[in-house]
Amino acid sequence: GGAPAEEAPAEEAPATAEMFKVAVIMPSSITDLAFSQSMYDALLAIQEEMGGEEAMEIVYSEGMFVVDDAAAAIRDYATEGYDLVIAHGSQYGSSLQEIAPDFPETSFAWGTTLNTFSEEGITNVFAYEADSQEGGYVNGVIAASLSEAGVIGVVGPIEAGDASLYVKGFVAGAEATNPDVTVNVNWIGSFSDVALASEAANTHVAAGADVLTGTAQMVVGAVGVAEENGVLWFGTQSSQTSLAPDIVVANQVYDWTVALDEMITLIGEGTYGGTAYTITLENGGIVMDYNSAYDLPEDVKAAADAAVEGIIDGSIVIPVE
Amino acid sequence: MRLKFDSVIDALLPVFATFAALGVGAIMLMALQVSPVEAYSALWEGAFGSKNAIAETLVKATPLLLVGLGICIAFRANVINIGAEGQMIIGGLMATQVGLVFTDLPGWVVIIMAIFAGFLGGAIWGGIPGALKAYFGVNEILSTVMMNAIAVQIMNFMLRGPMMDPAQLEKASKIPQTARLAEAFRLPRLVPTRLHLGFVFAIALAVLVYVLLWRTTLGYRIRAVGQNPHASRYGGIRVRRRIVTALLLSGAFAGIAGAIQVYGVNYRMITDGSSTGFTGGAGFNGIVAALFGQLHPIGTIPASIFFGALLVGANKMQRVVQIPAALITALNGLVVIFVVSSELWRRRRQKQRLLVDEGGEPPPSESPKTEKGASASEEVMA
Amino acid sequence: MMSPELIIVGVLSSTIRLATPYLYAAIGETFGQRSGVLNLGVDGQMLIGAFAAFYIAFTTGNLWLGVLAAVIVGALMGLAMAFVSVNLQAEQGISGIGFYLFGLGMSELLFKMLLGTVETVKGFPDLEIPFLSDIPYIGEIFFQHNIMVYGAFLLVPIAWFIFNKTTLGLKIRSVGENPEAADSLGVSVARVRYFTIILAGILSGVAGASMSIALLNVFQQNMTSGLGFIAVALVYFGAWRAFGVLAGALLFSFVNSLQLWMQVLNIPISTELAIMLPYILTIVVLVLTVSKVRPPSALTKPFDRGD
Amino acid sequence: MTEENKLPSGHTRIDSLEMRGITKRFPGVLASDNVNFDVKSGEVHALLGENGAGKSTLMKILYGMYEPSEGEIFLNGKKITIDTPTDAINHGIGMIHQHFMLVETLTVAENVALGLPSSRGFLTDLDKVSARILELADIYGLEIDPEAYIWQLSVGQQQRVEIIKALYRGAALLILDEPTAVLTPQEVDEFFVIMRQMVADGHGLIFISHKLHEIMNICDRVTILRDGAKVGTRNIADITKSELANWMVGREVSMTRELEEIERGPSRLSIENLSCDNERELPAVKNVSLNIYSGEILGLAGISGNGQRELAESITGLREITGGKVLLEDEDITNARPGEVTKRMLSYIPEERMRDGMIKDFSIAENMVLREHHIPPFAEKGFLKLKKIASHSDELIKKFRVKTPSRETKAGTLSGGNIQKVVLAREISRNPRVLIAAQPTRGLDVGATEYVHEQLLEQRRDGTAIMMISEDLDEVMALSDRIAVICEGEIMGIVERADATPQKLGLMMAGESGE
Ligand SMILES: Nc1ncnc2c1ncn2[C@@H]1O[C@H](COP(=O)(O)OP(=O)(O)OP(=O)(O)O)[C@@H](O)[C@H]1O
Ligand SMILES: Nc1ncnc2c1ncn2[C@@H]1O[C@H](COP(=O)(O)OP(=O)(O)OP(=O)(O)O)[C@@H](O)[C@H]1O
Ligand SMILES: [Mg+2]
Ligand SMILES: [Mg+2]
Repeated sequence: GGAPAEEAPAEEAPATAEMFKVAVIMPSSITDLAFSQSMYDALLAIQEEMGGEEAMEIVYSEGMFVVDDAAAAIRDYATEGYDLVIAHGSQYGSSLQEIAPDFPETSFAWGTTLNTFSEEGITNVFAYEADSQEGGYVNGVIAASLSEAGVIGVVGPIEAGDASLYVKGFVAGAEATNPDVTVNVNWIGSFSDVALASEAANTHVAAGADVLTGTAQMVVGAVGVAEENGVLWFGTQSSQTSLAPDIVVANQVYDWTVALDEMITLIGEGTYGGTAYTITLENGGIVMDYNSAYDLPEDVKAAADAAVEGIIDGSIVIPVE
Repeated sequence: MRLKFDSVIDALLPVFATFAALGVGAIMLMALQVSPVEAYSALWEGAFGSKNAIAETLVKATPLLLVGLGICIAFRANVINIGAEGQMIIGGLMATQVGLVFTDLPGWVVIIMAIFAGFLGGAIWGGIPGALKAYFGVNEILSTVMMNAIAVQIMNFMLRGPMMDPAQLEKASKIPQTARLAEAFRLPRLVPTRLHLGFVFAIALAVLVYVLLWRTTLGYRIRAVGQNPHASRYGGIRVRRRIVTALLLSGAFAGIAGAIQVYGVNYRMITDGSSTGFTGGAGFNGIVAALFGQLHPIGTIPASIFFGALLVGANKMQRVVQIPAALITALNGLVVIFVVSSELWRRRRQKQRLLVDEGGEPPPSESPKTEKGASASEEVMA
Repeated sequence: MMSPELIIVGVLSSTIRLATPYLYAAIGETFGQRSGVLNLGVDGQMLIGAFAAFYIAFTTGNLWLGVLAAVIVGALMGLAMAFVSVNLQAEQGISGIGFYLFGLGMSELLFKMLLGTVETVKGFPDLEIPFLSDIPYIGEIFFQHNIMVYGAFLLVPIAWFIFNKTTLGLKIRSVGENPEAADSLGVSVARVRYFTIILAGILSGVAGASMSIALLNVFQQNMTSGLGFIAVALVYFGAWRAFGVLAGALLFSFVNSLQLWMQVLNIPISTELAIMLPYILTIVVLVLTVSKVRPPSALTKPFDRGD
Repeated sequence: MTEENKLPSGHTRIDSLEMRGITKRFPGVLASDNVNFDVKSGEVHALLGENGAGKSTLMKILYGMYEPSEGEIFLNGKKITIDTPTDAINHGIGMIHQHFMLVETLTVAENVALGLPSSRGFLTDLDKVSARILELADIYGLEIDPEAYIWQLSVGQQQRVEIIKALYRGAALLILDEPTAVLTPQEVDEFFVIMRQMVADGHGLIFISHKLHEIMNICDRVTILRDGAKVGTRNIADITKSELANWMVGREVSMTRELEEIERGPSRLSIENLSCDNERELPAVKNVSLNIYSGEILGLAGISGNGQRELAESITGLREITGGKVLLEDEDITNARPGEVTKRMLSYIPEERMRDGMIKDFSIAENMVLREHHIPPFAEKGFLKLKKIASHSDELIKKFRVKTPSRETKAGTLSGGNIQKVVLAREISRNPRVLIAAQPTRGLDVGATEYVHEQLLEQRRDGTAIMMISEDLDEVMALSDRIAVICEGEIMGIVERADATPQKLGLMMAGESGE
């Protein structure tokens, strides 16, 4: 999806005076090394692409875990004439459904879902989501190949949404690579309990795991445990390599620019919604980010690449039900 | 004249304290290279600047008020209920279930049933710590903190499982939420804003709680138990039952708050794994509102609106000047600390006013002057 | 499949680690409550302490300076809390929530301004104790932890000793029970409460530090995730006794590590039920062991001579 | 300093202490009004006045607990400032408070040691403190267990701890705020021995009491306060007891009372082999049987802590009865709920009226209906009838002469005498069949005591069966038709009024059988 993005600023060149204004509402913080940060990083990348702060304005409301407050923010941004208002969290759907019809000239985007409310007759909502099971699968393949103990630990928040998809993909990838592998999954019931996440990691290590992965913002503590115990770590959503450069092997990184570029193009053309985007390995929205400092054996890298190929060409179907 | 002026000053004390806190906040804002003037005018704008802003403020105030009413009841019985978060959740869950099951009934019937379900859910979640306290001596601070955590897990379980949106069941994403309530089941809106009937309902309940506490035997008993359980027993009051009643009612009001959040604002339940995701922290802020309202149901009304305004306005401020949301949280904390500290001056001023005047004259209600009596007795002795 | 010894050792050593921050915070809170002051701001104080320790350790590379930083900011938070509750006689329930919010927001704000993103430090390493650490099982469970873990457990007998064997402890207990009586004997209620609240602040700060530079070695916004509130609850569980608090912290942490293991061992139980277990069991145990201990009589009551 | 200036305890004597022009204002009350007061070494100076006259307030100012609005204090002629109790203690001033200043959850030794430097630095030296307590207890004949917790002690024992606390600190000047109010006659005599010894040693004592005979007995000078102001100071030698009473109240007070002859009616309350436990789950009342008849006052005499309170509470449904029966006019009220007992027209004036008999933060009006807040005419269908409650309490305030600004005043702000009037008004106005009055005049001034006695006699005239629990033998002998004596939870015997002598009752109170 690179081409349209490059055209976008060109098309809008005459209108530079009217800069493109984006507002984003996020449940967590822009620096969470996870879901919220992945969106903010993507917006910054697009801003640079479009010509910096003169060309594109980004405002954000972070920490909007209260759905109510998010609704107020969404309405407010729309009232103030933002071109695109991104509701970066599945919990904001009801609010969008209600607010969007009042601002037909404003474009809204809702992640992570595929519902644009077109069935409800709403035309100015885009939708986006990540097939996180894909990167999860690839992570799983590598993890199973590298695990000598044959035991892998997973730390997750609550078993739903993006986290649940990632874990399903991961388990599928690991089991496809080594049918005898044991994948222990621990759901800690919270997106914020760093201590419990880290103790879950300790539990995995004590139970013999030599490879760990986890999803959502509270896993930062688990990464520390992995490092301390010299156990490998696989990240998702954003790159977590900086946290433990010695033991992070690979990260599934969301690159929302793929979806955002297309939305911005459509908005320039006067279409304010109706399309749903899924970022995948195929369209480059999901990127496998390898830690260059980690010496990944050739054959394992090859197996990972094969998995990526397989997912892209459809020869590998990941069961997510 | 003087009295009127004094009570106006008293009423304004929290406002002065808020200004003082915002003054400290201004320093923090300047450290972040943000103009405090711009920031604070955004805060005002967000809270009261437009019809929509005022509506948002009142919408925010509604759960604070409802929780606060329950807190008034519990604290009057000397029971510290910090379990309103969990009680809201259970109330919300039960109310939602009503709307999801009885899809064929008329809207107003479902709404009434839902509010009752919320009442019931909250009452159960408040009644359990109440019974534990009364009959097993389990401290309610401990049990309500624990019950909050348990309620969150029940919510997560229900929204991932039995109560999950059927539409989500088919999808891979599996958002942990219920289906949306039918249009007819939603609380009517008052003006073309998000302000819903729930606010009016909450005000009516405030009056009801006032009547309950000061006009009924039950209220008399609850207050008596809170003030002196020994004398209450002597007065024929069943102390343990009243403790349970107080926590049960307290929970019930929080449960109604949960129901009203679902039927007036969100139209579904959805979880982000925490209680605040659903309650918006109303379970805690409602305690603060009630205590600012002097644990008086009517006083809790302006107190809730004040906090609603602060929360809504602060969000607006964050959007306008683009400061980290964390500053808002810290600022809220400062406002709470400053306002609660300002109470001392209010009490002092009240005391001051009661003190006899400079000349040492006792107030009119007092007995005749002592000097006279004294000299009379001296005469007797002479 | 997995040997029972392995699981038992795993569960128990995990219990010890999980209990550490609770112990620091709850023992601190015990000092405050014993003197009649309820501090609901523990979580906020922990967060500020966690950040201060992390930031100083991260920038200077010196963990002890990090601990010192947590002590200092904890003391400052305690000082503010003491001023508000002793001098301004503010309602402790509310001011505590105020301090919680302030700490929650301030720690994240400073994190954003000074660090910007999640970083890690090399925290306190595990400290082997000659002989003890080598004892089979026991050594593994109790004596292969970092110094801040040992510190937390050492704090319990120290607190017991202060409460029961020192003149200071006597003053603390009397001020929390009957401040008028203490005052009438020339004990300065204000000074005792300042001391306990500042100490509680320091210990909360250290509790935060134990997380950010000893156990987890990261700082993340709201990383305590309400742990401070559980710590307050544990003080009630422990009936205001140091060893009671220890029992509560161990029980809660034990069940928590048990539930983590239950998930790992694929015991068929819904994850939510597993997560609820420590909370439910804490209540159940309290019901079964009906305690007749009353809270300190003057708890939450500001002292005012009435003139 | 010469040896003569030293007390046996090693502290320096206070030759004179003078308070000049002391004024203290409380919200709505002028508690001290330009008062001059002085004490000398080797004297007992009594402070006398009605409830609420400002005696305790004046003394708390001297002890550094209240800051005076105006006034100065001179010690041996030098102006001093006393801002805190520590200042007072350092100047050699000690105080025994009217309301105990004890920490219930601590032991006797811990209460004594509190606030004192320890011989072991920051560690407590409770063993040494205990030894010294036993020493002092031995010298002054105060039996006390240093290891006992305060909550385990009876009121009288707690008073002893207060005394020990002051003695331990070796105060040169001791303020005694109603120390005898809770002591038995014997204990009072013993206490006076201590006081005399202290005076002989060179201590100065300030003694507050409502019992005029005590003042006449032990004091050298007396100062009378009324409504915060000083009425005057006299030498005890120059004044008689009745003069003192009249001077204090400002009118004639009758000091003796004749009991009208009344025909005794049928038994109203019969207690059969009643047993119950105390808080420590030890037997407190053992197999007690009593009958109380219409139109009589049965006095229950005994040293405090011998089961009187438990007996009253078990009759009134406040305490579980472990054996035996209670019949109220043939209806079994054994272990009935307090509410049931109230409904059967049994009234109860509890001993600890502040704790058990009223709700401090409730208005007087609300307190007036504490027992009947739920039944007509004060409530209907669950709603309070505020107008009825208001008119009822106005009526009682007037009838019982409760001194209060209004019925909406918080009951806790009333003086001791007025609080008792509220309780009395509530319990009596119901026209009870049976009235149990526990220590009904404890802590009340002469005028208020006279008033309470009048009311009890009036009830007797109306045919109420009355059980009056009292430690004050004078009171018991003056008012009772029959006197039962209780010791260690057992009734030692019942004495007819005519046969009662203080000696006989005293022996029975000490555990000798009456037969
Ligand atoms: N302080 C106390 N001292 C002694 N016994 C008590 C005390 N409190 C309660 N009890 C016992 O418990 C019983 C019930 O007490 P209470 O009337 O206060 O509770 P309740 O609310 O009526 O409880 P229930 O719901 O069981 O009727 C009393 O009859 C009494 O025997
Ligand atoms: N802390 C206080 N706040 C307000 N008013 C008070 C306070 N203490 C005492 N008073 C009032 O001051 C007056 C004098 O009270 P004080 O206790 O000195 O009386 P007293 O002479 O000791 O009476 P009693 O014989 O009943 O002990 C009373 O009217 C009392 O209500
Ligand atoms: Mg009962
Ligand atoms: Mg007095």
